[in-house]
Amino acid sequence: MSQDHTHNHGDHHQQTFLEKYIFPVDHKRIAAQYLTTGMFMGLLGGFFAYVFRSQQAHPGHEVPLYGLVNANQYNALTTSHGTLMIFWFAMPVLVAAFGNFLIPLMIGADDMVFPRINRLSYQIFFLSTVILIASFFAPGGAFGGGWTAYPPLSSTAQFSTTPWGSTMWIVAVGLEFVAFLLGGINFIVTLMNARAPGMRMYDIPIVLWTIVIASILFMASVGPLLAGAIMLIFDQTMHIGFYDPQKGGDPVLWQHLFWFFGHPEVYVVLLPAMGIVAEIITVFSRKKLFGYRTVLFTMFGTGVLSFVVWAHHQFIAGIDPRMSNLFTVTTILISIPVTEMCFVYIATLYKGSIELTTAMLFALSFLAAFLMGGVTGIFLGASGADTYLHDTYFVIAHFHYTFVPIAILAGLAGMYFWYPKMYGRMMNETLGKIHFWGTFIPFNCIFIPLFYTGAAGDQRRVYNYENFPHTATDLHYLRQFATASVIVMLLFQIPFLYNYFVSMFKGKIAGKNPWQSNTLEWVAESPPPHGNFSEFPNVYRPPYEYSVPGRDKDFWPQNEPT
Amino acid sequence: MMEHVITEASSYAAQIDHLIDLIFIIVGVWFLAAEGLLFYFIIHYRRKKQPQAGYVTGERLHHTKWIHRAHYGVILCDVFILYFAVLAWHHVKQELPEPETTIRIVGEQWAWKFTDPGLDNELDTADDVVTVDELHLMVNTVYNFKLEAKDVVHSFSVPVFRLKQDAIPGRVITGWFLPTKVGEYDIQCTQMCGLGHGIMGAKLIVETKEQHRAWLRQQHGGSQASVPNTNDIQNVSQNKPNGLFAKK
Amino acid sequence: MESKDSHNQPDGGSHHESHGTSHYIKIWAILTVLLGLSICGPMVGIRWLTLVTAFGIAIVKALMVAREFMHLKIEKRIVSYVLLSMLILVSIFFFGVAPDVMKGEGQQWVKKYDEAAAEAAEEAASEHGEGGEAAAVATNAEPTSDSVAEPAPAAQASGRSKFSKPWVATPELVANGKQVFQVNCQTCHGPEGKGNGPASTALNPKPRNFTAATGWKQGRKPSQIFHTISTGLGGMPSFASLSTDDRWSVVHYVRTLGPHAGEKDTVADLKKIGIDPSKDNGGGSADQVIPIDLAIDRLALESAQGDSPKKAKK
Amino acid sequence: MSFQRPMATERSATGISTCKLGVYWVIGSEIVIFGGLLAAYVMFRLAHGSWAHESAHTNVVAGGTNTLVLLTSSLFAVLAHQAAERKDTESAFKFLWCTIGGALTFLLIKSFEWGGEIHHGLTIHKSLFWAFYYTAAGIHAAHVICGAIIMAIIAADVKKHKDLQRVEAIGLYWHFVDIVWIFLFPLLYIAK
Repeated sequence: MSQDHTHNHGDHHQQTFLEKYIFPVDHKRIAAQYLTTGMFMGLLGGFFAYVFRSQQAHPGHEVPLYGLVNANQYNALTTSHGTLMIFWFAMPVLVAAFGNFLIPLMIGADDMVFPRINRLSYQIFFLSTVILIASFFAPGGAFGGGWTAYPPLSSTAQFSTTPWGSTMWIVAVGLEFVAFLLGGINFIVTLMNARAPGMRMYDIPIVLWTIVIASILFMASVGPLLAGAIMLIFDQTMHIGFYDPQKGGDPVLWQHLFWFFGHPEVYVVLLPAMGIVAEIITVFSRKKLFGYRTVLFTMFGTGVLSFVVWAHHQFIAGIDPRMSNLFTVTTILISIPVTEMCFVYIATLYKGSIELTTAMLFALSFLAAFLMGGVTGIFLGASGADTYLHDTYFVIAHFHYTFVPIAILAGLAGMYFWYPKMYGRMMNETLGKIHFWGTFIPFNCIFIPLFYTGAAGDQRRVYNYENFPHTATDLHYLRQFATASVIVMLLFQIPFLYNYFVSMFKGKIAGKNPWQSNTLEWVAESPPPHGNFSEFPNVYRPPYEYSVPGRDKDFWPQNEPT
Repeated sequence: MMEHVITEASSYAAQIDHLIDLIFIIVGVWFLAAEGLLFYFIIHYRRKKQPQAGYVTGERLHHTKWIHRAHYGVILCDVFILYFAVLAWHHVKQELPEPETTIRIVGEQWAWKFTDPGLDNELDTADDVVTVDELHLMVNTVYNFKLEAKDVVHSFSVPVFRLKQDAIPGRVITGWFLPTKVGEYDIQCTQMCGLGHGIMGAKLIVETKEQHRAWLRQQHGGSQASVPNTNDIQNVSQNKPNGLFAKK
Repeated sequence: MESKDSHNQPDGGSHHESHGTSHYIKIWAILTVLLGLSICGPMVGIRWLTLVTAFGIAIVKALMVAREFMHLKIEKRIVSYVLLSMLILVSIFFFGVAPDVMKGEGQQWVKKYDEAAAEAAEEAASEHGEGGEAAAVATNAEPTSDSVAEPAPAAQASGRSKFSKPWVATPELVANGKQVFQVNCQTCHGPEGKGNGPASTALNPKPRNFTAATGWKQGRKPSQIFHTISTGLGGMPSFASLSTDDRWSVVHYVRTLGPHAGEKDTVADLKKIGIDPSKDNGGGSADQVIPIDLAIDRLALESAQGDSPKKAKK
Repeated sequence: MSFQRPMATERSATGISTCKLGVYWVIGSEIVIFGGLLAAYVMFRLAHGSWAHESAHTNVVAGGTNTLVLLTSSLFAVLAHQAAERKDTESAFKFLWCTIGGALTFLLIKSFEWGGEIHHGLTIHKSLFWAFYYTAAGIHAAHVICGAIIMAIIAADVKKHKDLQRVEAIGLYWHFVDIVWIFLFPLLYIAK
């Protein structure tokens, strides 16, 4: 559909600045665009976190760099923090940026199969970003109804007091979905069709599998929510009442529409992170991935299961209690494939020769932290325990122990690992290690206390606990400690940004394959030119053939003829 | 353990706490085991000690059997947890005990309105006592509550009861609790409900039957405002433009 | 995903040669006949037959189009699997959601505005010509707050008020006002209206202190306060959703909190907010039995205006 | 700006041409979008008996004619595809425009239909049934419009003997739009 114009493969190198950087069709440029936008939005989301955490630690005080936070702004900030971090940080970085950058390189192709659909997808995404940020300056302020946007609060201006904000929010989210639908179709078709000669199913690096499975999950789950978003917009603008009980609608419908998408969404971001980690731990422990097929099938299993667990977000949200029993069973069952994945990754280290580079540190810290997120999920998946823990800070801590490893730890691991390929230069390891410890330790300091305050009864989205004198008042120092840790964690991102931007020009030259890795992207120049490969590689073996006995080198690139 | 974190003030609080403790122990063991193994490998197989890595495909049975065994353990624990989870759920949410008293709880932006059946112990009679943001309960009495929301979704949460239930506009949700400890506690709204969500708390006062009766009498003696006549019920129930179209 | 790798572009499906134009036209003819059947189906008037002709035939037609026109029957199987799994997902969604959305009641929950109730209200309304009256009657007949569809608001919000002259303070109004105040106002303005409610800590500008005589931006005459409540001011949203009576009640209650008795309305003041004091109900009620859409537009407008001055992040 | 199609687009590891595969995935995602909407509609429909009376006011004749129009246009689409495979661009071009004609007729009839209904006060505000009626049919109509536009572009290319494989691609999309209507018709019109 996207292709017309000529068929001739002339040289790709006369492009104006505009074509190269502003409206590129080259997958690497688009990846860079997604990465930059995603990192910016991530920092913005981090700033929001700092603001509302400060308000909570010292209610009613001026927040440095922001000022006084009133209830409406607090809600807007928490809501935007959630929305930004998931839809504008985790997805662009993990799925879009790494997907765009890695897929064509790792399958030995010169670009995505639909380059201009790819470009369109970023442009729509950018538009959605602009709308979301603009909503902060709209009359009434940004939407503050929680990132789940339950109606009637989200559907009725007079309840939410943000007539513009809520509509702009849902429009932005809708556009973002469309952008990732286009991107996803591109990823899937590219991996299915454009693989290098000789690359069979089991020769595809895990990270590509995960990104494509994630895209399929996203595509399959987002449809109902898109329809629901249209209905919500109609409710907001024309007062139709799809979600209004007095007009025969039903608020619970939205909750189902949202979570039918919302739960697979968790795996949409989890799987790429898992894939990135798989690449890194195999390279830096010089080991074959433990049971490639097992990993692959567990990932499919997780994907399929993730479609039948959504209502565990609604146990106490007014759904029929009998359904809860069904969904609690499926939810607990999902622990099986997930533990499988963790075990397999740990087993991959067995008999390895582990080199603790920054990338490896981040990858391993992902495993360590994600285990925590996984096990605490059992508390919330078990309906009986959820009756108490639901919507407390225990939940917050739980899903931050999944999302922070996913989006931040794994994301950074990927950046450190592929940076040489992206920019042709190495990052500074010392700064990297400082950045790692300065990120990982504060992260735990933020959320372990919150598990405790949550268990003690702190509920979410409260801007001032002085109104709940009997709720964990004696634990207020923990809330303050968590806030302090947030600030530390944010400050430790400065060395990273310095490292990231300075190394582009000052870092030492990387060469084609600095990590001695097997996969095809390391065959290309770094950074790869437009068109990626001087001659297109053929594939002769699976991607993780490290330390094969009887070879002098401990790695064996996929494209090396036997 | 949970009871040291927060008071148990209802009949089923203990059951839920035990469930949480149980899960805590089970997953705690697994968690420590997994982390222990992870760190053992990281330290034991680091480059210095292990310059040359082994070649393990992980496709062979004598390797995979370890993961399989671990899995049988996981599945066993899952079943165990599920059993107690569903048990607790069924007790708290599914089977209603015969109520001694039934109260109505209405959430609206941003206050809780409680209707106590009053001395005749029947709702919607002249002697109902309507209170705002203050719930008086008799200790050791089986309560049913009819939970409603007037405008947006709220969530009625009493941490010390381990009770939490969303109030959905257009639905009447019935639940129960049995207060076991006299005292003053917090009632929270745990579902985002707009500007005032952060202050939508209420005071829960669990008192002896005598104190409660005394309080009811004093209410009748007291302010006219809290004695609802049917008109007042209508008035405060007119919080939606959509009310316009109930009839079409 | 197929693991075979052929690298020549498959020649635009030469495998379609089997179908001539005639074949497609035949399919089309069959589809048209089926369409005719499905339209005639309901005319027989048997419910189950209608369902069969409507949906059974729809499925058959869809399958034919998919197989013959989209060539799914000769396409690689994976495509059919993909499309099929999407359909399965939709059905999973349906069966997961139906127990809550489709049913009128379930274990320990019941919908207030289910079909039966609504129809009952319709009956009541159609019997008495006046919607509002009828509704009011219905509600009085059954005063529980989970009564049918609460039609009373229709009466109230469309200006049909219980009180003949709500802008004139009466003890009844004040008492009612106190309760409405407790529910809607005191979280910000505080129990005694000192502007020190729990919410006030984080509000900026601070809520009005009703006990003081100064600082009333839009004045403290009844009409002026009524206007402020209806349209909102600064950080305060519009409370137009409250019935006119409730808003007036709050006005009178608020005025009892401080030294405001001196501030009286002139006829002009009342006219300014569209009330003609010479008539009962401010002449409102008669022409205020307005069409639904008009009313809703007005409410939307009011609340929008009320919210607009709210301050967002700088 | 000049655009060279990457070599990746020419590869076909699955044996399905890239452009067709893309369209199939688009259709896949569309299925879930319409599926979610219609699932919601069916739930409400079964919950509200009164909607039967509402749907009695829909214009079955217009709906039926539209179904026929779409079926016919689908026929033209597949004929265009057949012609494109014969590299017979003339008739492919002709058939594509017949399909677009079908789309326009469909939209024309629908606008008359809606005009009449709105004139009789059956607006989107009348009740939730009509809300769904306009939403579902509206989204479908949007798809018809997009399809027609894309088809016009492709027809222009076909005239220039360019990218004949896309005739089949747009045809697939068109058949899907047709199938959606095949289900909308009984759901909104004839199921009383």
